Amino acid sequence: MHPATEKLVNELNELPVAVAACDYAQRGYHYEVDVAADQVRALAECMLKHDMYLVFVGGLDVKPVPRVVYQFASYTHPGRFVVRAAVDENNMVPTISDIFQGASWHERETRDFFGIVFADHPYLKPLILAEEDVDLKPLLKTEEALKDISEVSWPAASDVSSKPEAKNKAEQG
Amino acid sequence: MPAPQVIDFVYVIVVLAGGIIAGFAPFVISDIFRPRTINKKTLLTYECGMDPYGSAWDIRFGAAYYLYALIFLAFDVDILYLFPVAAAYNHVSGLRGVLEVVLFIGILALAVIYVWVKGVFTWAIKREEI
Amino acid sequence: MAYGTLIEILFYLFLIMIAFGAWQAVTSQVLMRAVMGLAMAMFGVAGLYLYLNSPFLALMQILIYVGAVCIMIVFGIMVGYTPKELAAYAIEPRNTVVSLVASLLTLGVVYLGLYRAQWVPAPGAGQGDFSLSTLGLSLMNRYGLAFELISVVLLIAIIGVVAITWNGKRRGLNK
Amino acid sequence: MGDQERGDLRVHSYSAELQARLERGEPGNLVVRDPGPLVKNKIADEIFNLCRANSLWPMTFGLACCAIEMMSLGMARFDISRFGSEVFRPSPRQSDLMIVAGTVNKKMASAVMTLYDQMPSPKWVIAMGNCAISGGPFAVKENYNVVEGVDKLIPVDVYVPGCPPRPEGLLEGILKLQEKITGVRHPFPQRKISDAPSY
Amino acid sequence: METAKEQAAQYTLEPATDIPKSNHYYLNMGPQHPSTHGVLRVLLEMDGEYVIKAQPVLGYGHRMHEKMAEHKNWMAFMPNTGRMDYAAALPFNHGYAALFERLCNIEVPERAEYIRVITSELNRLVSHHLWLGAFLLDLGAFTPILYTFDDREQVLDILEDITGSRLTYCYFRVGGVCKDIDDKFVERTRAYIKRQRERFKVYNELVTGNIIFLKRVEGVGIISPEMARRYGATGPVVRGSGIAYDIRKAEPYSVYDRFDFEIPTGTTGDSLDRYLVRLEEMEQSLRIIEQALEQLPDGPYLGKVPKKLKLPTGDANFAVEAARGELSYYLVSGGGDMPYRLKIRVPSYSNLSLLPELAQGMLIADLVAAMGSLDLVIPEIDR
Amino acid sequence: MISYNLYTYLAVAGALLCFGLYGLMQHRSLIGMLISTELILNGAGLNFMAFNRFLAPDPAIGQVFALFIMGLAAAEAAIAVSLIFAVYRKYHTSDPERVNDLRG
Amino acid sequence: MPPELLRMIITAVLVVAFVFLNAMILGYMERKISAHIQRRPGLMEVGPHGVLQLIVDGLKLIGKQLVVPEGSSPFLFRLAPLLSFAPCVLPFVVIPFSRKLQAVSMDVGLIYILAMTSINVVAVLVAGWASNNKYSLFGTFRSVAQAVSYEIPMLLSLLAVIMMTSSFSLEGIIEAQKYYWFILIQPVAFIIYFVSGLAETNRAPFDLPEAESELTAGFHTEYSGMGFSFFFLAEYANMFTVCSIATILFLGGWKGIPLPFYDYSGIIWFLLKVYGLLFVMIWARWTYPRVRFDQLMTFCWKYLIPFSMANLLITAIMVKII
Amino acid sequence: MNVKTDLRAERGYFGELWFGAKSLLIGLKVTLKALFKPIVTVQYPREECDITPNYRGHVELVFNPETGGCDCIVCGMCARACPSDCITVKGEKKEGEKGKTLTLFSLDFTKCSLCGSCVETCPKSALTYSQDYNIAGFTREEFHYDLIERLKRRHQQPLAAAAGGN
Ligand code: SF4
Ligand code: SF4
Ligand code: SF4
Repeated sequence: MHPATEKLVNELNELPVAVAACDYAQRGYHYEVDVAADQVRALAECMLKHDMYLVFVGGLDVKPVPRVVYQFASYTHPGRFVVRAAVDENNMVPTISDIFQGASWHERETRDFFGIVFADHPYLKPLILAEEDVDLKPLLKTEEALKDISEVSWPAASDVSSKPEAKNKAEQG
Repeated sequence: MPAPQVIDFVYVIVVLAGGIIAGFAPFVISDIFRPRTINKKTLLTYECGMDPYGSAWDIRFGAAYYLYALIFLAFDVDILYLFPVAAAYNHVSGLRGVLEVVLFIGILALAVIYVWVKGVFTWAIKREEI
Repeated sequence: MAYGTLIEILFYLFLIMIAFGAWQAVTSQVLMRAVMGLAMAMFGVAGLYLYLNSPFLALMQILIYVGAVCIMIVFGIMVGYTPKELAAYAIEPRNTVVSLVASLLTLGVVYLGLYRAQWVPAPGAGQGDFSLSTLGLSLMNRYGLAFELISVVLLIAIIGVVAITWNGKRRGLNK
Repeated sequence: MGDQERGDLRVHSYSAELQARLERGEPGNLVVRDPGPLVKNKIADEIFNLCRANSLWPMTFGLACCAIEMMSLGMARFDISRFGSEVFRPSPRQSDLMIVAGTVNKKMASAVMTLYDQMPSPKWVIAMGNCAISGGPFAVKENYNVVEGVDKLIPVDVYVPGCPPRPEGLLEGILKLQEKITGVRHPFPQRKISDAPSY
Repeated sequence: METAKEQAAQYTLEPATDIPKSNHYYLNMGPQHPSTHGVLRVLLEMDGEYVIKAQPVLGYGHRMHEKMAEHKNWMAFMPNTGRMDYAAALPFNHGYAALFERLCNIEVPERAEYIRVITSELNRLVSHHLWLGAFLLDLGAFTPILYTFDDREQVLDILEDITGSRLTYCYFRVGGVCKDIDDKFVERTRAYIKRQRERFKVYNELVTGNIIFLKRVEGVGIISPEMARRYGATGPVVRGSGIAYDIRKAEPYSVYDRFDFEIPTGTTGDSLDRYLVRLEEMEQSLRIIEQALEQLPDGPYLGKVPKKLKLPTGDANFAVEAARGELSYYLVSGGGDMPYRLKIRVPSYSNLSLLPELAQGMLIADLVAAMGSLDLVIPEIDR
Repeated sequence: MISYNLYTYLAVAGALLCFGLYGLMQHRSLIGMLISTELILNGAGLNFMAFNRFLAPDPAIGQVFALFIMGLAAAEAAIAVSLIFAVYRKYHTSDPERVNDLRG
Repeated sequence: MPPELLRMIITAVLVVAFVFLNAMILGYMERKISAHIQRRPGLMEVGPHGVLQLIVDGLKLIGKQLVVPEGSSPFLFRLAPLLSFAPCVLPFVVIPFSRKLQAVSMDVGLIYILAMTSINVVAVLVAGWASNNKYSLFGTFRSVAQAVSYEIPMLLSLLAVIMMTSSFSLEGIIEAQKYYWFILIQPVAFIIYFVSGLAETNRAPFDLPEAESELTAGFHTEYSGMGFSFFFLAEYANMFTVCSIATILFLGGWKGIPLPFYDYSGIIWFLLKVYGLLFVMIWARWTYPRVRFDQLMTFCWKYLIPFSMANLLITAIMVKII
Repeated sequence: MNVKTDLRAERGYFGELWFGAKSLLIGLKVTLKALFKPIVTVQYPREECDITPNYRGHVELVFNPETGGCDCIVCGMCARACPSDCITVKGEKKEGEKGKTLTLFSLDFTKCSLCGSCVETCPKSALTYSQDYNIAGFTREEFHYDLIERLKRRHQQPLAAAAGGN
């Protein structure tokens, strides 16, 4: 593990988030992080502090609540983080577009495709879709196709969750 | 009695008339044979396929263009004074001619220097403004 | 001479150009048209210079007025006015009458003066050499000082223009 | 244009009318008024058509992958200029031919129509690539955005299939269009390959 | 972080509510505009020649790739990958194929990996040629694009010979490639490398040293490393800013770790740097191809792949270095043979998202130059 | 021979003067006033030339004066336009009356 | 009808015909040369090697609809192409194609040409303003600012030659080059003149008013059919004028190795020289990128004008010393 | 590795002039040289450049000279594999033959993305790519091919068949 990553992981562990190291060869990223919606900003700031850049923000429509997936990586050392944040009861996640400005478009796009609202985003207008299609939300799954979060995650055996309570919190969110 | 050079300019006028006729004729021919389909947005001014925002006549451009044109105006007139001087340059006495022309161009150069020093010719990227 | 008439006709043409152009210039509410009118009048005047034996002056007239001043004014229009603002410049009727009367009065006075005065040509008038080099020579000899002076005037004009228009650090992005 | 007020500018939208047209799936009646030329003369028409066919100026209008092949056609290897069509005009006002090269989606559709409208007639359209013909690989069941064929928006004269078509295909399309305009296929005699000029 | 937030708010243009200041006006650049390379639309708030704000409006090339990925057999999505970034389709193929190899633990024969590297690098050259021409076209030079296209055609001939298409390749398969390369290919590629090295001289003479070109790009569109990071820019854009970040080195995939090549970086992060970086990258690609051709092993070109690939549940990510930067496929699978969700992180998306900040206060001509130097492929951004 | 008659030219010059005056009073915009002034100056130039042509022995005087008038007219136009620009920038309008309002 | 009038009309017809012919030749030249620079054949299919292409293009443009966009100023919009085309035929009246091939010989020939070419700017201004299109207006502003700025070095460099000849008459200037071409003693003036000429005629690398990548088509964005083609005719005519002035002032005009029919055969040399210069113009266009607007202006004011002033000063002094 | 930076040198007023003039002349030299080089164009309708035999045109049935027809067994694999649903295969059971006989093989080329799935999945290798690279037509229906018909036509016209298949 690269020392810089280690420091970051330590700092993340301070927050109420669940960090799990993963097998890079199988998954293509190093850490999986589960986070509740209210911790997203703290996490992003932490990432910014540790010289990570934002790879993407995307949505994932699962039961019980949709997730927002963030991916962070670093220019200088290997260390790819996949962060999954569950939306809160209002289908909202705080924006990180003021922390990573690149997130702005990703968030707008996620809003387009999933209808997930990013609280405090300065300009949450449709980016990819036209304004008429604001309610289209094309990537939402149909009822039959919708799966539970556990059905689309790796079997729990590989999860080495450092903070069970945080994980639970994330689940509830 | 009209001055002789007017005759030269009659030529000019006739050629100009020729030019106007030559410019007009294709328009007339074109008017006769061209199709005149009007689609829904044919008459809309072009703006990359979008409906334009407002009218172009609402645009006001920054100072830069005017400044160049304004400076040019004074400058151009200045230079035009040199025309008769240049034409008479051979007939004028040596020292006087040189002196006057040098002085004149010197004053002209002063203008360029002034404008240059003022920094009119540098267009900076205006990042810090915002 | 056959083109004596032609030349005469041309002269009328120039007169019409002046009249029409000047009329456009002063009455048109669309400033763009007014400038076009000015340009037209300037062309006409240039034509008259031709008849006054000075093709050089005629060409200068075109170069300076049409090629520079008119363009300048169009620039001025573009910076200062938008069509919406121009539409606001309705000419009030009272105003028209007053100015019409005033200018016609002036016209009358001027014409009266013109016809009263006795213009006596000086000996040798109109016979001189109107060529460019004579002009240049007198510009250098007799009017040498004026020649330099006009360049100073224009220099001051440039400095004035820059001083008025140019506000140093801000550029283009004036809000 | 005048009715457009600054207050309600929309950044991007397609009109309800377009939506309706898409649902009907027919090229809407775009022509508002067509009084026809003042004088209709057969000989003049023939002459003009001959000229038009041999001087098709396309508009620079690339939408997706196929646009690259359209560019290739203008480049040295294929060189569309031999037919006098290398004058790619950026302004629709000066172009005769709209090569719809690529996928048209709903958002783009109104722009395509506007541009087509803004071209002065006579004007022609080539639908290049499967996307422009029928939506191509994107004409799937769950399609929510791609217009399935540009002929639903504007009248298309020639279709050039492929994904993307080779530049020769597009060239063939242009020749076909010439055929359509003049009624004869390539009015100038075809030389045999052997007596093509050797440089 | 308040200031940053204010900044972020500033870079978004809201014409719906914002009545321009008296001497500002709005200008549409695109979607049909010669310098937006397709269907990007940039809404500009201008003051004279100066751009006050620039807001790219996306979606004119949106083709629902992510949606299609979810509704198709995983194999059936392969042609779509080549259509996202048509300028360099093979790296996109590569990422997608490798993603499933990673997820399902499929061995790829060595020869196939080499073929992938060679063709991907050739494709990178194709893409950079296209960019070079288009960039110079933006700057008003018409002739270079014909020269670069001429060179591009040489590569395309080689690639077409094995893949069957010129642009939107669908050549890689899970477990290898769909067609073997032959000696003719190797020969032609070698000849091409030789030719290309010579062509660089022409480019340098015609373009790089040209004073007009230099003046147009020097100091234009400076992206600081910090700014690049905030926006998540990758590829030549960050390398131009001096960050030596290249997935081929940072997270070596395929057989890239066996080659000796360098990551060119710039110093100031202006358009000139990005230009030079890309030119150098072309040279490095040639080097990689040369080495790969040297080392090319024998063997099968397509590994053993079960006829019906069953995806495990779980997620996986695969990042490759596409011609424009980091491309990552993030797949969430719920078993079965259809991806549950495929998020495609395309490089130009992030690279373009810094345009509003970059464009502030620029001259419109500089904006065109800066946009050209970002090397945008719009349907890739819109997906 | 109307073209060879001093009075023609004087009349034209006078007419230009009157046009200019009328315009000065009519136009409410600075630019319009500028245009009218140019007309007046032109009339003056024409006058000089006409006198020179028909009355004065030295052919250069009139031309020199007409030239100077042109120069001054140009300088005046330049300054006037730059003033308009400055006024516009300050008050965001170039309408003299509205400028007054804004100042008050 | 008096013979003089007949001569006038013949002149007019010839001049206008030449303007059209010149546009055709130049258009063909441009497209062929650019093609071969880019290693492609260029026009091939319309007529042998495409020689008829320009005629076909012209006819097509005649048969094309003319769109007057709404919101424009219709009268000025239609006037602009005429305003651009009509004056550009005028300089041809005084150009001495050969010793005897000159319609009118004028004392102030050079000033006349300069005055006539300056009208073109008005046409551009009217065209851009009347279109009510932002790109057009943009192009217009650039075009005008550029044309007026580059007129200064142009005039200054021409003045240097005038100082030596003390004559504005074109024949006089050609006569003065009996023994040597002025390009030999005034190379700086020639280069400055040529560069400003490029800028005056909006040719690349100074073709900012029509900068495709920025302004789509510049001031004639809205013009279709004939309107558009007249701007092109005017551009080509202006190019010819600029190059012929360069030929007359710096390259000895129609002077060359004497051929039979000396009085008339000079036209061969004259056209050779002019089209040689035009070739350079075309060649440069297909080589360089476009400069940026402020660079264009800066180049003019920081390099061309000081250099042309210095050149003029040196000339003024040298003429008196020698 | 840093890219070379000698282009950024501060050159001063005259240095700039000198550098610029030189670079412009070099540019002119390059284009002048190109002016006299031979052209690289393949003048398409008059000449034809050699299309590689691997070129992917639209899908075509392979002609089997032994049976005089095609090898298709109407298994439908290709239709299923096609991501854009452009293939429709129909067959019917005929007396005295094992398996089905092909009665309809229609291809909607306007939706095809030339991915090659069909060709690769066909168990009998009954499909291949054609070499038609220059097709264009006036309607979109022209590209809804009936491949059996095409096969028959090709078979009847050996010359065209030679050009079409490989
Ligand atoms: S037809 Fe194919 S190549 Fe053309 S735009 Fe559509 S997907 Fe791209
Ligand atoms: S090539 Fe692909 S898209 Fe085309 S028919 Fe075959 S499977 Fe379908
Ligand atoms: S896969 Fe082959 S054998 Fe099966 S139906 Fe298709 S063509 Fe026939």
